[in-house]
Formats: sequence, C-alpha cells, structure tokens
Amino acid sequence: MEFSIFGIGILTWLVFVPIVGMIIILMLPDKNRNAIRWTAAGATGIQVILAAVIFAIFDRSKLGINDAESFQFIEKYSWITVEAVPWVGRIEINYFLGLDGLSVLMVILTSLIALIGVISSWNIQKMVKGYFALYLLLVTGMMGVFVALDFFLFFIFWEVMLLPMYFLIGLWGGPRREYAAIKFFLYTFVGGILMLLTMLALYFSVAYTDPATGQSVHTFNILHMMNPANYVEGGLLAGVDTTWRYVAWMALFINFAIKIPLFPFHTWLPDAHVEAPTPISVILAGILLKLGTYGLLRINFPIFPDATIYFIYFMAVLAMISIIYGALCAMAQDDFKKLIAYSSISHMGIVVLGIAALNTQGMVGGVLQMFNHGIITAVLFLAVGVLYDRTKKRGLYDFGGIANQMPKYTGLAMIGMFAALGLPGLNGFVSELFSFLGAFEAYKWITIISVTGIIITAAYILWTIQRVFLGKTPEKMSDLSDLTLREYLAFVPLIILIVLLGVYPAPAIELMNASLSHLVEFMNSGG
Amino acid sequence: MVEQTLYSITQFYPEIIVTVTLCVIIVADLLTKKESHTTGWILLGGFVLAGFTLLLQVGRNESVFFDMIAIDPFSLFFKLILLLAGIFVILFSVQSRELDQYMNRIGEYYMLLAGMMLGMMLMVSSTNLLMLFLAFELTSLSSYVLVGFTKHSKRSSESSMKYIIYGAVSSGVMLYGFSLLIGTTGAVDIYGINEALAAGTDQTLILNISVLMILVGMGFKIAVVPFHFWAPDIYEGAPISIAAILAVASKIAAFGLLIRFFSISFADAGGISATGAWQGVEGIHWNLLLGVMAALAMIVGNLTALRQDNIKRMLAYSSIAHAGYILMGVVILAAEGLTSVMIYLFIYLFMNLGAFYVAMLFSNKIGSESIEKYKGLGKRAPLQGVALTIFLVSLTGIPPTGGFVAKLYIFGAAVSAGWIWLVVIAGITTVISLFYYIRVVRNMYFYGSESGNDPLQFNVWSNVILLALLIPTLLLGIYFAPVLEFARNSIHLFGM
Amino acid sequence: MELTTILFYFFSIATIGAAAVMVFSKNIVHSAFALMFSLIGVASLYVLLYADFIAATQLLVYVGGILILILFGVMLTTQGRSFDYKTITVNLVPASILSLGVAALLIFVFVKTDWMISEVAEPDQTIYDLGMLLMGDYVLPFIIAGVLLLIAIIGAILMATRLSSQSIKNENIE
Amino acid sequence: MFTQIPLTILLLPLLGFILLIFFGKKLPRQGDWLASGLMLLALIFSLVLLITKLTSYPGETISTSFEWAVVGEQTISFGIMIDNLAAIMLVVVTLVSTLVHYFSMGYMKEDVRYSRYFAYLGFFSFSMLGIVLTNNILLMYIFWELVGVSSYLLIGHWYEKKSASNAANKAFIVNRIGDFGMFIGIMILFFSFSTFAFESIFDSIAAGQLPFGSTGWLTAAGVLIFCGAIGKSAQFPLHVWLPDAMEGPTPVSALIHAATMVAAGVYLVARVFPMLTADALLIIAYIGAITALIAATIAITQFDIKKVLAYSTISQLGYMIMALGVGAYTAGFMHLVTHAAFKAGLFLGAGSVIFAMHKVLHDMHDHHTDAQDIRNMGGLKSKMPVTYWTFLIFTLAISGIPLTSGFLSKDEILAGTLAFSTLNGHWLLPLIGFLVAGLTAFYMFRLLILTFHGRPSDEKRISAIQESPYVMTIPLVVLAALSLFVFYSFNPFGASSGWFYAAMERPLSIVPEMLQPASGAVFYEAVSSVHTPAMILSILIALGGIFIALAVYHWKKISAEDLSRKAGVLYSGSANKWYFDDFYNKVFVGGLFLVNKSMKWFDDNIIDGIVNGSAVVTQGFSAISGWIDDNIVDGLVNATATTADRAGGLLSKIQTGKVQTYLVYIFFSVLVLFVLFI
Amino acid sequence: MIQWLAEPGLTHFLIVSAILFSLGLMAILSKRNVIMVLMGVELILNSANINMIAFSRFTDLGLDGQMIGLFVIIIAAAEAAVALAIVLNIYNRFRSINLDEISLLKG
Repeated sequence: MEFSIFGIGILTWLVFVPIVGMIIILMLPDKNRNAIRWTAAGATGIQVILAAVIFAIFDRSKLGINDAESFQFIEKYSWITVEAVPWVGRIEINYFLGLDGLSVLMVILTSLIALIGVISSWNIQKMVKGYFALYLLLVTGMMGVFVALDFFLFFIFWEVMLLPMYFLIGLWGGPRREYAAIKFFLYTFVGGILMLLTMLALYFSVAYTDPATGQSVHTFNILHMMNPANYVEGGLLAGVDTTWRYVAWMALFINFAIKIPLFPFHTWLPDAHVEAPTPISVILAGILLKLGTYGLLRINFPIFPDATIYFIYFMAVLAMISIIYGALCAMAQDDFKKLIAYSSISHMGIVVLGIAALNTQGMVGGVLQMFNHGIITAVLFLAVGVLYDRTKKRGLYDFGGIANQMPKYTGLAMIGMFAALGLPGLNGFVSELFSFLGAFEAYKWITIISVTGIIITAAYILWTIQRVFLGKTPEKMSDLSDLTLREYLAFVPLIILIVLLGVYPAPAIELMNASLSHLVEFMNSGG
Repeated sequence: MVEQTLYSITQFYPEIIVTVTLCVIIVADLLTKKESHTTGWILLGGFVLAGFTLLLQVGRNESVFFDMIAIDPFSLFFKLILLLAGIFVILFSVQSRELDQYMNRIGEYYMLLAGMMLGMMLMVSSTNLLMLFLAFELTSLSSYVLVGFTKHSKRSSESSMKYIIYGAVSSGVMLYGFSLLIGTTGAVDIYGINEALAAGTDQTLILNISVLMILVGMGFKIAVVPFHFWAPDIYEGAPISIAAILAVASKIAAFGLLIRFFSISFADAGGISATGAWQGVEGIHWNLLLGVMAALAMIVGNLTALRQDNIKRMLAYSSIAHAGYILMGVVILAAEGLTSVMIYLFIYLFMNLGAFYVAMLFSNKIGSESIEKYKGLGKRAPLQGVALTIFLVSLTGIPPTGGFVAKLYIFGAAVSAGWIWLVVIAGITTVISLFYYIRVVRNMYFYGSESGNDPLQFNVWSNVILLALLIPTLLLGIYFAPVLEFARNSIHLFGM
Repeated sequence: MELTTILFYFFSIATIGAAAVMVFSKNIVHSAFALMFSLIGVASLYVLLYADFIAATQLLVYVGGILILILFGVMLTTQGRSFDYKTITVNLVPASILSLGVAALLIFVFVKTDWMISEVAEPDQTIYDLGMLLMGDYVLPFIIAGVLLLIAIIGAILMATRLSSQSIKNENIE
Repeated sequence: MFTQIPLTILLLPLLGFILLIFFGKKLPRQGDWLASGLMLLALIFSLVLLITKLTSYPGETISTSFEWAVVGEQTISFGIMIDNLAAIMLVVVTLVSTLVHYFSMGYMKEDVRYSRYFAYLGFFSFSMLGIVLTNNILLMYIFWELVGVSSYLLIGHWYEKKSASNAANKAFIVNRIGDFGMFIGIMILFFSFSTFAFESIFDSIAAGQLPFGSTGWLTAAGVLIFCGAIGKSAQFPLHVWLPDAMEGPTPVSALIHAATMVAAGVYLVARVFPMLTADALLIIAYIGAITALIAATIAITQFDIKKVLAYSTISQLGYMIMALGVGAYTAGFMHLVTHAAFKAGLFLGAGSVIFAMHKVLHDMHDHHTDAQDIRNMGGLKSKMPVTYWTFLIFTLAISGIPLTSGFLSKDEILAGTLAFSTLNGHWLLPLIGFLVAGLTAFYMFRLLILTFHGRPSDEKRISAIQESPYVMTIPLVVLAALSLFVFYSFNPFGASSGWFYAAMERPLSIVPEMLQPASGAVFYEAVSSVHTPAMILSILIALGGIFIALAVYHWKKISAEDLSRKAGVLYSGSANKWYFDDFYNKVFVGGLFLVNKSMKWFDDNIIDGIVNGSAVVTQGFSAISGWIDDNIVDGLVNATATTADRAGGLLSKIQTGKVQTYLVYIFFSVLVLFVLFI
Repeated sequence: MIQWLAEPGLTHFLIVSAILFSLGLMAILSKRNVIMVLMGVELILNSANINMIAFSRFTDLGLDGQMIGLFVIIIAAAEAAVALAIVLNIYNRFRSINLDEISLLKG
C-alpha cells in the first residue's frame, strides 16, 4: 500500500507533524497563547485526519508481523549505512516504518487521544509554550514507537518520550510532582537500559545476507531478527532455548513490564498519575501504557518465540496477580486518580493475560483491550479532571451528589465507569471477554482466579460512583456548573467509541484479525 | 638522514604551525596592548590553520622523524578533535570572567595553551617512548601552570600544586615503567617492543610490573579509577575553561596515547579472538586490567557524583565515569572497540564542553558554581537552560542525543566482544548517573529562583558558540553516519 | 676484587646512604645537601656505566641547577615567619609499608628476571655519538625539549612573579 | 415476519430509552406517554407473535443470526430465536412492563427524575427482551448484565438516600458474583464447542462431545451457568440483595424484582435445561428448595409490606427452580408466568397502598411514620376497595387456592416433587414444598389481614386514605383477571390439559445417557399417579395456613406475641432473616478487623476501609496489598537508591583533599592490582 | 653468592635503582613539606635514569638509553623549575607549604 503526500509517506507525516507543530510553537511569541494552543490542536488534528485515512484504506487481509512484504504504508530508507570493514561487516540502520494489524489500531488510538489531550489542556495557564512544545514532542515519540520497524528507531522513539514526560509531570504536576517525575523517569530509564543491551546483543547476533551484494549485514531490522536463519553462527543469541536468549527475553520483558505496568514493576504509576496534570494522565494511561504490551507483541513474542513459550506461564501468573492486586489496591484508595491508576494496572493485566494465551482470541482480546482501555481511562481521567478543575479536590470523600449538580457530566462519566467495569454493550466487555476466553483455553485456573477481578472491579467502581455521584450534595459543592463545550468535545468522541465498539466491535477486530492470527501461528510454529 | 628530516618537516606542518603560533604570541604579547584577547585570537587562527594543514594529511599512513612520529588516520582523527576542543576552549576563555583580573598575563595563558596543544598533538602521534614521555610532560607542564593561572585564588593555587605533585609522581612512576620495558625488550619505539614481545618472552613478571607502572601515568591523564583522585580537586580549583580542556582534550589525548601504546606494543596482531577482540601478548592481562579499571571508574565516578554540589566537581566525577565507559571500548580494542572509542570521544567533546560552557556562563552571571544556586535558572536563561539540559541528557545517554549514540557503540562493542559483565555494570551505573544529572535539571526548572527573577542577558556570540556545541550534540544523536564513517576510516594505526 | 667493583659498592652505598639521610633527616636543609651527595653519587655510577657525558650533565644540571633551585625554594618559603626547619612526617605507617613493599617487589623481580645481557665494549667516546644522534634520530625530541623548556620558563615566571595590576581582588568563587 | 417482529419488539423500548434520555425533559409530560405507548405497541406485537407462533408454527424453533465478530477463524454470531418458551416469555415481559408503565404514571407523578425513570424502564425492558429473544448464551450474558445495570439504576433511582445507593451496589455486586460463575461456565462451553449458540452447543453435546472430555465438567458447566440464575433469581446463598432492592420505587419492584428480571434465572435454567445432567439438576432442585424454605420462614415475621412480598418472591422463585430441578419443567415455567401476574399485582397493590399512605403522611407532615410498615395500616379495606379486592385475588392465587392460576402451577410443582421423590427417594423436596405452601398461605393472609382488615392503627390517618387513581387501579384489575385459571387451562384442577402444557413440552435431555435425569415419559407417569393426592394435600395445607392466619390475626384466638415468644429462637431467627446479612457482615467485617488490628501497627489509614459495610473482606486484602506496594516494592527501590547515595557519601569521604593520601591510595591500588593479576 | 656480589652487573645497578625508587617513594608519601616531596620525585627520576643507563651499558640497547637519560634530566629540570614556582605561589597564598594543611578542595 502506497500513500504519500508531497512524496513523503503518510506514516512520516503522522510521526513528524507534531514536531513541525512544535517548531512553529517555539517560534511563536510567549504571549500568544491561543495561537500556541491552536497550533497544537492543528497538529494533532491533522494526525487524526491521517489516522482516519489510514483506517479507511488499510488492507485488512495483509498479515504483517514478520513478513516485510505484507506490511502497509512501508517507508524504508537507508539511514546509516557504513560499508564493510574487516571483522565487522556492514552496518545498517534503516528508517523503516510500516503498519500491520497489530499497530494500526494503536496509531488510531494515539492520534485520537493526543487530540483529546490537547483539548483538555486548553486551560493550562503555566508556561503554555513549553507545555505544548513538550506535549507534541511526546506525541511524536509515541507515534514513532508504534510505526517503527527498525529496532534502533524504535528505541530512539521510545526514549524520546522520557524527557517530555518527565517535564510534563515535573513542571505541571501536583504537589509531589518532583518525586513522581523522577520515579517515572528512573523506572523507565532502567527499562530502557535493559532494552538497549538486548538490542545490541540482537544486533550482533543477527546478520542477513544482502541479496544485492552477497554481503553479510548486521541490522537492527526487527523483521530480520524474527528469522532464525539470520542468526550468526556462534552469536550470543543464536540458537533456540539457550540461556542467553532467556536472559535477553527477560531483559526486554522487564522493560515492557515496567511500562505496562505489571506487578511488581508498577509502583511508579500511581504516583505519576496522581501528580500529573489531567491531560498528561490521559496520555499516560491512554497511550503510554500500551507501549509496553505493544512492545511485547512486536518484539518479545516474535523475536523470541522459544523464550516466550518458556516463560509464558510466568507471564500469565504475573498478569493474574496484576489483575487481582490492582483491583484490590484500587479498592483501598480514597484518591480518585490513584484509584483509576490502580484500575489501569488491573486492566492492563487483562491485556497481558490475553496475549499470554497465545491464541487468536486472547491476542485479539488483548490488543482490543489495549485500545479500549486507552479510551476508557482517558474518559475516567477527563472525568476526574473536570471535577478537579471545579473543586480542586480529588478525594472520593470530598464529593457526593454530583449527579444532581452536573447530570450530563454524570451520565458521560458513568458510561466510562461502566465500561471500565466491563459492562456488556460497552467496549470494555468485548475485549475482556475475548481476553478471558483466549486465556481460559490456555490456563484454566489462572483465568478463573483472574475473572474474580471483575467482581472486585465492580465493587470499587460502584463504590466510587456512590461516593462521588450519588447521595446528597455537600454544601460546598452546591454551585458546580455542568460541562462546557470544550469538555464536551473531549468527552463525546470517546463515549461514542465506547458504545460503538461495545455494540459492534467488528470494525476494530477485523483490522487486526489477520495479523494476530498470523502472529499466533508464527509463535506456535516456534518461530 | 638530512633528507628524511627535511621530508619529515613537510609532514609536520600542523605541529610546526602551533609552535610558530606560540612564538608569534610571545612576540605579540610584547607588542600589543595588554588587557585584550588579541593573543587569543592569534592562537585561534593558528589552530584553524593547523587544522587546515592537517586535512592535507588525509590518507597518509607513514612514520616520520626516524620512527618518532606516526602520521596516520588515527592521529589525524585525534588531532582534529583536539584542535576543535582547543578552538572551543579559546572561545570560552575569551568570555570567561574569571580570567578578567589576570588580563595583563593573558598572553602567557595562551602561550601555555599553545604548548599544551602541541604536547597533546604529539601525544597522540608518538611512537617512541621517549617522544611519548616528552609529549606527556609538555602537556602536563603547561596544564600544571594553567590550572593555577588564576593564582590569586587560593583554590586555584592549591589545585595547581596538587596537580603538579600528583602529576610528577605519576609520570615518574611511568618513566620507571618505561625503563623496565625498554630494558626487557631492548627497544625504545613501540614497534621494536612489539617485535621483541611477539618473538616470545617468558619475562611476564617484569612486563606486568612495567605495564602497571605505565598505567599509573596514563591512568592519571585519563583520570580513571584508581588514579583519578586528582581530578575533582583540580577541576574544582581550576578556571572553568581549563577544567573543560582537562576534562576533554587532555583526556582525549591520553586515550590516543593509551590506545596507540597498547594496541601496538602489547597486542598480538595475529591473534584476534573469535569475538573480534584483541588478544594481548600471552601472560600480560592488560585488557582484563583495563576492564577492571573501567568498571571501577564507572562505579566510583557515578556514585561519588551523587553527592556533589559544585557543578565542576560533579562534572569531574562524571568525566571519571565517562573515562570508564570509554575504557570499555579500549578493552576490546579491535576495530569495533576502536571505532566506538573514537565515536565516543568525538561526541563527548561536544557534550562535555557544552556542559562546562553553560556552567561557565552561569558562573559569569550568578557568580556561583553551586548546583543549589541554579534554582530557577531555567526560566531566567531559557536557551542556556535548555542547552544544559540537553548536554546533561546527552551525558546520561538518552536518545536522541549524541551521548546515546556514543554509549550505544561502546555498549555494542562490549556486547559483541562478549564482555557482558562489564556492560551490565555500565548499564547499572548509567542509571545511577541519571540521578545527579537530572538533579541539575530539576533545580533549574522545578524550583523558583532565590536570587531574583530577572532574565539573565547573554550576548549573541555566546549564544552562537552555545549553538555550535548544542547542534552537533543533537544532530549526532539522529544522524551520525559521517562520524561513524570518519571513525571507521581512522582506525588505521601506522604499523598495524 | 676489581677496582670497578669497589667503586660500585662505594658509590652505591654513598648514593643510597645520602638518599636515606635525605629522607629521614628532620632538617630540610640537611636533606637538601644529602640530596646533593646522592645525586653526585648517581653521577659517579653513570661514569661506571660508561656514560661520561650523562654524568657531566647530571652534575651540571642537577647539582648545579636543580639543587640550587631547591635551596632557593627552601629559603624563599621559610622567610618571614620564624620557621623551624623540621620536616614532620605524615602517613608514616602506610608509607613505610608501601616503600618497603615496592623495594622488595622490585628487587625480587630484578633478581628473578633473566636479563638479556650483551657485553658492550667500553666506548671511546660518547659525546660524538650522542651528538650525532641528537641531530639525527633524536632531532625531534631535541626540538621539543626546547619547547618544553620554553614553556617551563614561561610557566615558572608566570607562577613566581607577583602581578603588578592593582585591580586584583582576592576573589574566590565558592 | 419472524425476523422483523421480534426485532421490532426488542428495539421499541430501546427507542423509547434513547428518545427519553436525550429529549425527555423537552417532551410534553416528560414523555411518559411515549414510553408507555411504545411498550403497549410491543405488547401488541408480542401477542400477535405468540398467537401466530402457537397456531402456525407450534413445534418449530425459528432463529436467525448475523455475524458479530470474526476472531481468527471463528465467527461469533448473534441472533434471535423464537420458540414457544421465548414467545410466552415475551408476552409476560411486555405485558407486565406495559402495566407497570401505566401504573407508574400515577405512582411516580411527583418525581424529580420522572423522564429519567421512564427511560430506565425502557432500557430495562429492552434488556429483558434481549434475554428472552437471544439464541446465544454470550448475548444472553450481555443482556443479563444490562438487566443488572438497569436494575442498579432503578434501585438507586432515589440515590440521595444512602440506603438506596447501598442497595443498588449490593444488588449489582451480588449479581456479579453469580455472573462470575456463569461467565466461567460460558468459557467452558466456548472452549469445548467453539460456539455460543444454544443450538450448536446442544448439538455438540448430543453428538457426544464433552468439555475437557469429562462428564464432571459437563455437570460443572451446568452448575456454573446456574450460578447466574442463583444471582439473578436471588437463590440461596445470594438471595440477600433482593429484599434490599425494595429501596427502589414500588412499580420497579413489581416489574423487575417480582415479575421479570428475577424470573430470568428460571428462564435461563429452562433454556439450558437439555444440557443439565441429573447431578446438576439435583443441585438445582435442592438450592431451590432451601431458598423457598428460608425465604418463606423469613416472610412470616416481616412487617414491611414490601419486604414480605420480597421474601415471598424469593420463596416462589425457589419453587420454580426446584420444579425445574426435579424435572417439572412445564410446571416450573408455568409458575413463572402465573407468578409474574399475581406477584406483579401484589406489588402494584402494595404500591397503591404505599402511595395512599404516603400521600396522607405527607399531608399530615408526618415524616416519622413508615409508610410501608403494615403495623401502621389496618382497615384499609373500605377505603381502597379496588386495591383490596384485587389484592385478595392475588393472595388467593399465591396461596394456591383452586380457581386461581397459582393453584394450577403450584399444584403441578408439588405433584412433580412428590413424583420425583417416588422415583429417586428425595423425600425432603416434597416435604419442603408442602411446608412452604402452608407457610405461604399463612404469611400472605397475615399480610392481607394486617393491612386491610382489623382496626385501623390510627383513625385519623386511615380515614384520610383515598383510593388510587384509575391509571393505577386499572393495571391491578388486569392483573387480577390474569390470575384466574381460565387463561391457562379450562380445567381448574388440572393444568396439564390446557394449551400451556401443550405448548411447553419438556425438552429432551441431550446429555450422555448415564447422566440423564428420569425421562419425561417416566416422570409424567409418576406425576399422574401422585397428582390427585398431591392436589388434595396442597389444598388442605393452604387452607390450614389461611386458617391459622385468620386465627391469629383476625379472630385473635391465638396471640401473635405468645406464639412468637414460644417460638423463641425460631422467631428471632426468622425476624432477623436468619442472620444472613449479619453473618456476611460479621465474617467479612470481623475478618477485616482481625487483619486490621495486626496492621494498625504499620498503618493507620486502613481504617478508612471499614466504612463500607457489606462485602468488604476484599478491602482487608486490598489494604494489605496497598501496604506491600508502599513498603516492600517501593521500599526495595528506595533502598537501592539510598544505598547508592550512601556509597556516594562514603566514596566522597575518601576524597580527603590531601594529595599524599591520594598517592597512598594509588600505590596501594597498584599493589592490589599486582597481586590480583600476577 | 659471593661470586655474584663480586661481579657487579646489571642486576646490581637495578637494585640500587630500586632502593632509590623506594626511598623516593618514602619521601613523597611521608613528608608533609612540599619541597621534600619534590626531592622525592627527583630521586624517582634518578632511579629511572640509572635503569636506562644501566641497560644501555649491559644490553644491546646502545646509546638510546643514554639519550633517554639525557632528556629525562632536562625534563626533570623543567619540572623542578615549574614546581618550585608553584610552591612559591602557594606559599604566598597559604603562608605554608605543608601539604596536609592545603586541602580546601575535597569531598
């Protein structure tokens, strides 16, 4: 599939439009806040349009995963190539972007959430210019990760997200923002180092034979890494089921588990969420966490099928613990944001459980859950943000009777909460269903225990609704205004998606079905 | 004999130009008005000219002055980045307020700088132990004095004295090591030594001792654990411009020296292992030794930096840690390691000079080098704040900055050669390093200023210089193919 | 017992003895003079090793130059205040252990090592050969040594002289 | 026709919901006419459908489906299925729903969220119809949950009351526990048969496929699916939510918590009846029996009019479940239908009373007297004649007095249990069945007498009582009519000859032979042999119960106080609902306290967790995990950081600033390196 | 042994140099007076020189050894000059030339 604008591929536009926006913003005067905001909105808006184009023309039947030919919107340019020198061979790093069924949904999610993040950032007053510049940089990083097919590029985009996030939490966050920011930074940085080392080990273990010249070329190309034939004889990660492959898998896994976050690598998340400003929480929960599971599927699984299968049970158990543990922790919280943060841990656990099933239902469920959870938590954080803007409070016990004050807001927020609770008819249910169905096939008891998580989820969500929306209105909250137009703009698209995908998920599923089936097949044939 | 001398001179223009510039400065210092940086500009011109003549030597690979000096791509690479560093340091010095009160002696400052540059250029190209030692001493002597240039400052004086004592002892020990090596092998140039060693020797005991003693001197210059103790004290006491040149140029030159010395005299050229690493001459574990030193440097440097408040001191510890990272590449040495070291050094030049430069600019304005005093500076000096952030991020090694590429190649080389334990230590310590680098950033941005909120004014030229450091730091993180190519083509040492 | 043997032992013991006096003397002036004797002893050893020119240089440069410099240094840094010439020691225990250890190690190694001895005939003259070398093989070091000395002179003058400018305040940057 | 009509029926209430939720406040009369009208339309369509079905396609199952999602190679289809079961159920739901809609127009008149209320009613009807119409267990689960959420919304309609929102939460969470089992059951089925459609599942089982290849898992799957019914139909031990659910508006109780939603569990069991093994059925039967007994014994001592009815509902649901369990499939389902009519009527009647009481109390500015407590009533018979007479008919029907519909179905159930015991020897089931029949008659007449007969508890108050408006009484009359036998069978003493029995034949069991319950033929033979004695016995027992009630409460021959005193433990147990709520609270809260005390030493904040009463053992765990998070996981990270920092401090102490010390270090390290490497 | 002692060869000179080296080390490490430390450095340089010249006498190194010796003497002189200048400066600043009293920079 070729699609380009001015001779530049659509994915490049998608990734770098925010950077262009950032540069424009940096050139705008500080005072002109509206121009800055509109530039950011414009950049992310263009992304949404591009994503819509992609959604429209994406070929649902192509497989992707390990087959370079069947990726779509491919852009591949030589980035850094150094000719052969003795002992080393040729060095090659490519600018290699492409989409398959695994990433297309994430790209759509990212563009959407990014735009909604901008909308909900409208009332940020402090250092507007810096805020939006960093925000757009962050968006580029996230988008880049989802479309990169070269490990090096992947890594660059991955790490590009670090600093903007650090500043966005650290400068615009709550009282303990500094702690939260450094904690986030530290955790992810540790993961990054692990990934870097694994990436290097892979690089030196993989060399494909360039058909044109017959040279042996070391490459960061993720697709080449999936082919066992490309492993250099005697390379560190060559072979099947070797200790080093397990170690490498584990290193990558820890990196991604931190991002997901999976128990016990999760403690950065509640802090980061609590302190981050609303739009950043939206981005964090809506997109950033998905990078972890996406990374597992894009890198861990197909590159190390042997190690994945070796550790799969371990993964499923961690997922189970995350589901239960996250839900229990959520129940203990009396800070609204923290509650949602822990619920994210629980829900992302479902994703991991789904993909750990290594069958199509589970995979589809997992990836769909990534998308759905992105939308649902975005709604939930927006909901908290609306209340916080009006009352400067986040404690669950501070509220009550909001339903009387802000009925429309309550309606929308409750749809989000019910979706989080896994109510059928809303999107959360569909993906949880498939995840559990897939997982049940693979791990009977783990799944059964995990499913108890949905009871706990129901409990904490309902209590939250009760405390916040129901009951009598406290005196001090008697003059809250309902949603403004801008807030509607942020809420409504997400709510529509929640309902739409809950009722009829096929449009989302068919995007990824072929690719994920192929991935499952690939995994089960041992690579 | 005379013919060779004459021919050699034609291959020696860069050094000659630097020497001539030194003489010109001496004359100019007498003639021109004091209190101006005229001599500095002359030296700058000299460096630039030397750089141009250096480019004429591209592709040469020969030995001149009766095997004293090698003119090869390797030395060319090092000389180029040394001159680049020299040029930046002159530009720093011109703006430094620390030097203002010593303007009537500024001529001497630049003379010594010229001498130091000459010494460093010779360091990276010497192939004879005597020449090597002379170059080493020339560099050292100039830097001893430069460190104490602001001699009315107690700290500067103290660091100068510590430096000379430390340096004199280290070079003395190194000389003793040289004498043992010469005696054992019967040769004074590194090729002869290699020949003697390659022929087989059972004198491993004395050779090991001499290697250790030589490492004392070289380790001193590159400031690697356990020979690093001088660095923090001296960096803190020295004027920032000099601290910068010590942290960057002097270290780079010493690495050039170290690599040439070990890779030629002690490496078994025929014995490249399966993983691409060099085999040392049997019985001499110099690469393991260097590996241990690298690990120690990474650990000690990064851990100690956690507690520092003075930015120069912090950067000193950071540069110790970086010496450890670079040494990792030296351990592997072969093509991979060598390339990675050179890439690292090239990038290190920009990022570390950048960090020192911003520290100097801030020190000029707020009169303090304390990191605690940096609070609120991010808002008062946006460009400088962002620049320092990027430099520090680059030093940490986070993409898309040059520092990441540098680390990538070093780590990659180590992984490919199978030094996994070393890489793991490097990884862990990199995480630790995040703390102290980010502390500076945090202070700049997350806190309000305690000493006024008015924006700091910087002139255009300082911004231009800043960008000249900043842009390569960023650009090299995204597109580093030319450097890679350059480094790859520069790994040829004469005689290998 | 040959004469050279006797001379060797005489000069060695003199050199080492003088050096020991230098190290262990409590009076710095005594130490300086002990160093002088030690250096002269070294020069004598050079003569035994057929290095007459080096021996002469040693005497001229070291005894005539460096030592005078050191004495000047002693004098200049002890003026003004009432200064006791005692030199107090620090790190005595580690220093002794390390010195003894190093000495023992080196001697052990030297004795153990199987040196490639090749008997060299006593040369007629060394000055000419050295001169030829200096103008030939060692021409570059010769020149660089000149630069080195130039730098040393500049540096020494810079450090030792007082600044004339009055504008200088003693400002320390903390 | 058979694809459009059911879909129309399904979507009409949804349309009402959407219109009302968005535009409700802008419509005249807040759109109640719209909702009710749409519902009436749905009722008409349903009737048409039923009649067509029974006349033209009596034995057929008609289904259509469309593709919902394709996952991997598997296609998941959703669709609708019309068999006689569904067609009858459709009419029941739409009928009760329509009547409740009209009733609510009167009852909810003054409510602040009037349009929201009707919207939710529509949403509920939609979901309930979904359950009825679906051909697919997954879709059923989906609607199952939607029904749950609409029930949640309606129970919590008056959410300003803490008790209402608590009850709503309790209902939802307790139901979720049941659904958890059902979900696992579904997963087992899907895992085994790769489909969700009932027909395909049954076909596979009939073809001899077993989940995980074991018969045990088949039983387990059945029981797990039944878990959903336990939750929704408020069976023991998850019955605790239903009495609390009475916090909702009374018409809601009539519709959801009496006639339709709670019967969904019965409907579910009827749906999956063919795949239930004998073991599973036995479990179901006993659960039903226990529920029936427990609820009936509680009902006799309650004073809240709605609580009595709630326990009665639970008890009757237990009956139905028990009937299905013993194999009296038709009787169980028939009881569902008849019960829907008379229990909805009872609730609406109670609603009428409460409405009147409320109005009076409101006019008298009396905010302390409980409008629902039967001790505050009495003597309403003359004041509210329509309500009284209809209420009497309902009471007779539930007590199982001949000529009522209740007699027909209950009699068949009792005969079924008796037959079952003759076949299998489980004599406990008929015993409970007859005992409960007596108890039912007793407590229902107690309720009737205390409410409508006797001396008014407060003259002034009772004299001000007025009959409810027509919009409320007409539904009562309709339901009262439907509580007569004639609609179900022309023979007042035998249901089996009526059209209902003809339409609702017991389906064949398709489980492997050794697991099958006694086949229909065998069972019906046994039933017919015990039918007459069972009928006589049941009439006698019902009359006995009525007689005792009259003796105690009307003629006052026996003092109720004496009786309760003599019953002692039994009385207090019943009055306190056999301590189920207390037990759940005690165990969980007590457990929490235990955990808490040991943890208080670490953390004071956990106390917060206790605030929420009911199902909070989980909160104990959550507090523990929160502590682990803060202290262990984070602690490890922080400890590492601290160690690094300490090490940094130590190392910087080494840097003494004395150059000779440095030199000592150097030489020392050289020696160490020498030793290490040589 | 006596035989060995009676014929002073390379090893004997080396031993002398080793002893001088360690004496120099002793002075460097233990004397707090800067000038004493500098004298210690001179001893070390001399001991290295003895090695060089001994090697040129006893091995086939030839005059290269002497050449190095010559340069080392020059370097030593230059170093001493600079060092003493620095010491003078220190004295002007601190009024002391005791190394252990000059430690503003540490940590």
